[in-house]
Amino acid sequence: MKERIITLHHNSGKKQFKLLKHIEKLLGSTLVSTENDSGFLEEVVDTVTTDSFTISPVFFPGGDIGKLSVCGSINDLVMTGAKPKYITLSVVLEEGFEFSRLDKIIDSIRKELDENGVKIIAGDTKVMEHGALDKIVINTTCLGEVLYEKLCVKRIETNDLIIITGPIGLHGAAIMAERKGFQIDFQSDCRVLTKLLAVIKGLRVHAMRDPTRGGLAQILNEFSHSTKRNFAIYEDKLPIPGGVKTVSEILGIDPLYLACEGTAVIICHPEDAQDLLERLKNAGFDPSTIGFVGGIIERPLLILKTRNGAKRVLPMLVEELTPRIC
Amino acid sequence: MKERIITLHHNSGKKQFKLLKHIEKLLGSTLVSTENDSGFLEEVVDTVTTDSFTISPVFFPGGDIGKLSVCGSINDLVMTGAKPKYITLSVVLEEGFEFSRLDKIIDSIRKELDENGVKIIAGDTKVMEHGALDKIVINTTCLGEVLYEKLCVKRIETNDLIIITGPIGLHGAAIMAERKGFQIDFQSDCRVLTKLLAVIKGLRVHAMRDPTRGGLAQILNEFSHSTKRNFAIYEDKLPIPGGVKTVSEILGIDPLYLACEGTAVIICHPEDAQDLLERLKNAGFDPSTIGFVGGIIERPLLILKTRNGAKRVLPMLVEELTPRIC
Amino acid sequence: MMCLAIPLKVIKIKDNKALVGREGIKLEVDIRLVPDVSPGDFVLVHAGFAIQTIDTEAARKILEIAERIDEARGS
Amino acid sequence: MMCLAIPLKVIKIKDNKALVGREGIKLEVDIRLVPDVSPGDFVLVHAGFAIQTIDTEAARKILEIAERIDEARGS
Amino acid sequence: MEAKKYRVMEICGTHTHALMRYGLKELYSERLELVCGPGCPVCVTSQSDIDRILYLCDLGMRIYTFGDLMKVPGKNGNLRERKALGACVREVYNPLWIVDDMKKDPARGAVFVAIGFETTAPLIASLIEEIERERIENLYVYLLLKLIPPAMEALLEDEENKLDGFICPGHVSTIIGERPYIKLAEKVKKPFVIAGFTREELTVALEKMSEMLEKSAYGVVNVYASAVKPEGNLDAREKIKNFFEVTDTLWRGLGTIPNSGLKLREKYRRFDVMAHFQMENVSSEDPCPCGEVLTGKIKPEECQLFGTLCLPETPVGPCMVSSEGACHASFLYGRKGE
Amino acid sequence: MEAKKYRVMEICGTHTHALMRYGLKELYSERLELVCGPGCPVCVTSQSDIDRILYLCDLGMRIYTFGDLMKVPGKNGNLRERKALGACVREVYNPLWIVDDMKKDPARGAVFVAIGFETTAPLIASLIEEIERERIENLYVYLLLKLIPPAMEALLEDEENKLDGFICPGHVSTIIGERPYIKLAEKVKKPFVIAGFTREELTVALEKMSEMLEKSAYGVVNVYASAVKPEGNLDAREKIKNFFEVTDTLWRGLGTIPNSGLKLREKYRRFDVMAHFQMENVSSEDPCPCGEVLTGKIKPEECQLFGTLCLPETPVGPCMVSSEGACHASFLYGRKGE
Ligand code: SF4
Ligand code: SF4
Ligand SMILES: [Mg+2]
Ligand SMILES: [Mg+2]
Ligand SMILES: [Mg+2]
Ligand SMILES: [Mg+2]
Ligand SMILES: [Mg+2]
Ligand SMILES: [Mg+2]
Ligand SMILES: [Mg+2]
Ligand SMILES: [Mg+2]
Ligand SMILES: [Mg+2]
Ligand SMILES: [Mg+2]
Repeated sequence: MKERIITLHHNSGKKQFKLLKHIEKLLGSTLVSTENDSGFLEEVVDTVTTDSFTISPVFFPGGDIGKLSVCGSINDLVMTGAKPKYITLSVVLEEGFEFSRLDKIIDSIRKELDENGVKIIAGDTKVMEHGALDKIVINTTCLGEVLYEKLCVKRIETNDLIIITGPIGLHGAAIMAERKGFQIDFQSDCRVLTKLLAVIKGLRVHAMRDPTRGGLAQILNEFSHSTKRNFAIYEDKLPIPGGVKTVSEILGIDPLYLACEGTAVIICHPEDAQDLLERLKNAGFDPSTIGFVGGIIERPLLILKTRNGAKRVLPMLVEELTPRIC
Repeated sequence: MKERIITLHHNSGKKQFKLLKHIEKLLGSTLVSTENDSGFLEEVVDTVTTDSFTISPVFFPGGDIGKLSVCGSINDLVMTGAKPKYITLSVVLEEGFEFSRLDKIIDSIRKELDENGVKIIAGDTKVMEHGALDKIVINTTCLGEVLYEKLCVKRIETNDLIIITGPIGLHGAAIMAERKGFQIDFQSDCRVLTKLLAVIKGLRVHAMRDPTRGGLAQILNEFSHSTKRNFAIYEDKLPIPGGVKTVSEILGIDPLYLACEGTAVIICHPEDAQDLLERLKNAGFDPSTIGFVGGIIERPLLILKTRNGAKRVLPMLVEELTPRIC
Repeated sequence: MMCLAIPLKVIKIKDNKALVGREGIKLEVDIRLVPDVSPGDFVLVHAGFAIQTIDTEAARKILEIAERIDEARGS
Repeated sequence: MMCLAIPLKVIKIKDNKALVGREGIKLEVDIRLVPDVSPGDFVLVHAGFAIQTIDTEAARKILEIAERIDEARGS
Repeated sequence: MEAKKYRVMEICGTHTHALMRYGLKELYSERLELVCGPGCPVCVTSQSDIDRILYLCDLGMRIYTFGDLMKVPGKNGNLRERKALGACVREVYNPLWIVDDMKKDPARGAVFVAIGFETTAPLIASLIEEIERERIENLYVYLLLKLIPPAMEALLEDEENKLDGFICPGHVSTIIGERPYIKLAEKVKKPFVIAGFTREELTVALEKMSEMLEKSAYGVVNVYASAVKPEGNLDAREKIKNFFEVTDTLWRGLGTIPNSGLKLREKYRRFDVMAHFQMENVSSEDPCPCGEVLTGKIKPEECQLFGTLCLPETPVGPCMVSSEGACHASFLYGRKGE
Repeated sequence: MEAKKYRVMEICGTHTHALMRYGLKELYSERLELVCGPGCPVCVTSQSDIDRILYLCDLGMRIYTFGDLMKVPGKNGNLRERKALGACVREVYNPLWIVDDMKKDPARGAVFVAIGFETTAPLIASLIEEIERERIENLYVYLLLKLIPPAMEALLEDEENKLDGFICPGHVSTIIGERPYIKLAEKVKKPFVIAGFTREELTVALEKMSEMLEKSAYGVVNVYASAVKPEGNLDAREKIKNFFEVTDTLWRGLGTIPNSGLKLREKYRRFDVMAHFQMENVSSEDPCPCGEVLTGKIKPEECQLFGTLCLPETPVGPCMVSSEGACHASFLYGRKGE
């Protein structure tokens, strides 16, 4: 009998075993070995990142929570200059979740992993009572090997350029639009950024970061905070797609705080920037130079230079982005 | 201003940053470096395990979800014969969760990690809307180095003895009792089992497993399933504490399916068993030999030999354990 | 029968409720069905209610008889 | 003012509702406050309601004036 | 030479389990053929009743139930699945907990599925007592209380059954005492032994039963005197009498047995969910073979579905669901390993 | 020689933001002192109203609200925190969504906090229209609808204020048209410019304002003719008239202003939460300095709490909460870096 939904029984004994086997079959990998409680690494790893993913809706234009949770952790490693090799996968489900939907999510995961040659090394499933969880949470922990040891925020210098590898805010705007029932003609940018590892080779790239939650403004604020430097970006150089702008305007939110899930911000020595831009284009990205790094200062800020030359501080958000009417 | 509760704002920007810093301060470790998106390993690791933890109640006699989620993953590595070195920590919180409770949980985590010399290598926090999660889910991924390569279910042989390092069912019974409002005079056995690594050195220990969810009956069924052997245990040799028996009888559940969280089942060559038992006692455990491994068979079973010589099959559970009246 | 019940000792009584226990486990049960129960008595507990007091002497006797049967059988 | 509103183009009308949009984004809004609106018109949308139709000619004129001011200022 | 083998029914599901668990069925198999009876309240609940409970659940009412009933399939799904999909289904250990729960979190309408035999009936009476006292007007009971002696009588009257004796249910007897069996024993001239649940109590009971059968003795012997008084529990019986009256009731597998169920007295009828909902159209046929098992006519292993389509994880009949059920017990203890 | 500097109020919060965002306040600072007005419905809501909304929430009622109001502190907490602790508080973008939500998930009692100016009033009227049509009898509105021209009049009458002109709110004007300002302009003989929100529209408006002030011209100039017709939106005005009548209302910082609010007409009074709850005792004093900012008497930076105790993450007054609020805007745009 093919089961239709996840039940609490999948937490214990025979059914948990079956659920694990079911997922393993879809993945083509072992989550929990029947021989040992943990998985064994065959390649060297020296860096690790972890993230838990919750998103509503679970399926969105351009991806689903499965794809997102693989891309999220892989990208965090790539941003560190490391090659992702292994990943763990822990899926927490609400009972009542349909197997058909789980299967789609697992399929997205498999696809991303296969394409990137990242292997599942350990896994876990848990089921929570209906009402104790909103559908699904996925945790991934990604392990890899550092290729670029010098990639580190500490190396950022005055006059470094800020380059973004693609459009701003697609993921966040797609999610917002989906929640409000808007029809959109764009998708989340959710995808892995492993290609960047080859792109930056030999260039004086000082730091990379994926502007996920909190968007561009958030991560540039973090850079600014940890380097004690002002960061400046030019309003008219920001590649904000028209659709993202429109969604933002309708809902009264600032697109600079909307998440990207397949776009990186690269801080690069100005002399290598042209080279980097060209290589990015050749690798299929659509990059722009959006600003520069200032000198060291006591109370550093992220500054937006507007079209008519005015300046505006972009602080870290203190609230969730919510639609406004006024 | 000291905040009292977690809010959705802790998901984005400034407050997320503060929440991370708050937890890092309590832990004395970095969860997310301000310099890089991932953490760097300094010691060799070659094995990994992951688990997400949900438990109700979050605080229980003998521990809390923090301690549980550290012990759970550390023990999974220990069972593999590996020394745990690093752990990742991902905390998903429901908004409204009190900081005072979070602080206690983080403190339990720190305490376990410090005592075991396990370092936090990466971390993450997420907040879900009130009602979208029942309080808290924690994921830990533990990384370590294999000390005993030969420890593997595959090595189990006919006539191996089944040894348990301590009492059966304390964790599961404590949780059940707590939920039903019973007063109990025992606690969950929740604790790390790293001491076992020294204990088994040089002995022909073929496999170890911690009988967590599903209890003793579940893991012996798994052993039986993957070795294609019958496993037999003696009812009158099972160290089931009186309190666990009583709770089980009142609620109409079988204690052999109740979880342990600080007890291991060890499958050992019969000639080394005596030695193992003595070493276990010296290390502070209270071990018993509870059964033996049978020969290879097509449809293997876990068999309980009762006091009066009758046999009873202990299948894998197909349901959650719930109290019965009939 | 189908009706799971187990014997527990009465520790304390307050109105309709008694604290009962065994082996360090204590719980509250309703005693409206055995109003004459006293601390020290054993009661049979079913779904949170005491449904009968237990005659420990009778219980002991059965144990003795069983022992004799086992002996006779040689088991 | 305090009342966030943005101009969107009417694509399709059905009863009290219109599909409006811009830059590939489409959403449904209530048009009971601008009953005479037709496809092709621009409307000002506030909290899911169209609250006024937009005179694009007037809008264009303001842009021109602004341009002249900017030029005069040399910015 | 083979001695005559007597056919004895242990009516109580917990007895079935204990007898198998302690290996006593096997031990006595030369002298006694011990057959399972309808002694599990979940097993004798008809599928139509399950359908109606699911119907009330689908209306949006909150369902309170003992855990045992959660997985019994109706025509279409079970309560466990409804809960997984978001219906409000709450498991109950002590029925009085419902009163607290309703006070803390009042529902628009809530139903307690009051399943059980004489053992549980006084608890349900106490619940009604409390909901009246607390003036909770939107909690109703779905009464599924059944009485054991009338079912025993029906089984004895069944020609096919040829029972030589009964192991009487220990905890039902705790409430009703010895008398109802005495009347029956005199009528049918067969031995009735009231047994407890430990290995020792059951050993004594089987020994006594063999002895009586061999001597062709009849009557009632109580080897569970520690808990079963001749008159049972008078307070509990009083409580039952005050709240309920006897009525004909449908048993899965046994059909309608006269005077074998309880209904609320007129004074409390408003607490009966049946006083508020018309559910005659909600019904289905019981999937067939379970009745044969419940009446001891076939052994679980003899059911065609047993162990194939009908498994603990995909039960067809309630006897495979309930851990008290005869089929579940046979499935669990039937496989011996090697 | 320094030219005379005129004191002009942009009453609308979105204007405040846009003027700062485009750097126009700075650009025109030699000719115009642009002061913020009470033009954010969140900012002018008194703390007592917030207290009452929290009171209703604590009673267990479901609260529907525009997101803007979630973080405004009452005497004791705010809606955002109540929601985090499990209260039923739902954010609304389009008020009509409430009708669908109530149909899908009916509450025992629900309150929509209908905050806004003339722009939002016709939407609230439409909501009442729909809840009446759908016969939803347990959804009430907490009316916080205010009118701009009476507030402008009060500000002009305030001796301390000495305003030389007004930038009139674009979207309020969309509904009410030019006429209400014309009456005012004639009375006070000062310039009123109706402005849109783009850099271009605001540039033209400020240019026009300077020009008029320098010429000592008065009257109303509409540089937002694309959206503001002389008569406004007649359909919307009709809707307002049908559902509401004018009433005196309390503004945070401005006190009670005659005829500056809307209440439901008798026919619809049953939808007003005030018709069902007595909340006179639920009230508190507005924490002091915000009123001074709202009336343009002090600049946000001049408030003692600004940037110290009162920050976007720990707002004391609503002007720091709402992203439309003058204090929030000053905090955001005030820091220039280097
Ligand atoms: S095996 Fe299943 S279908 Fe057959 S009698 Fe038993 S419960 Fe009914
Ligand atoms: S800074 Fe805060 S307290 Fe001061 S006026 Fe502004 S909002 Fe009010
Ligand atoms: Mg990460
Ligand atoms: Mg991340
Ligand atoms: Mg990142
Ligand atoms: Mg696991
Ligand atoms: Mg849900
Ligand atoms: Mg694990
Ligand atoms: Mg584990
Ligand atoms: Mg384990
Ligand atoms: Mg993270
Ligand atoms: Mg909760």
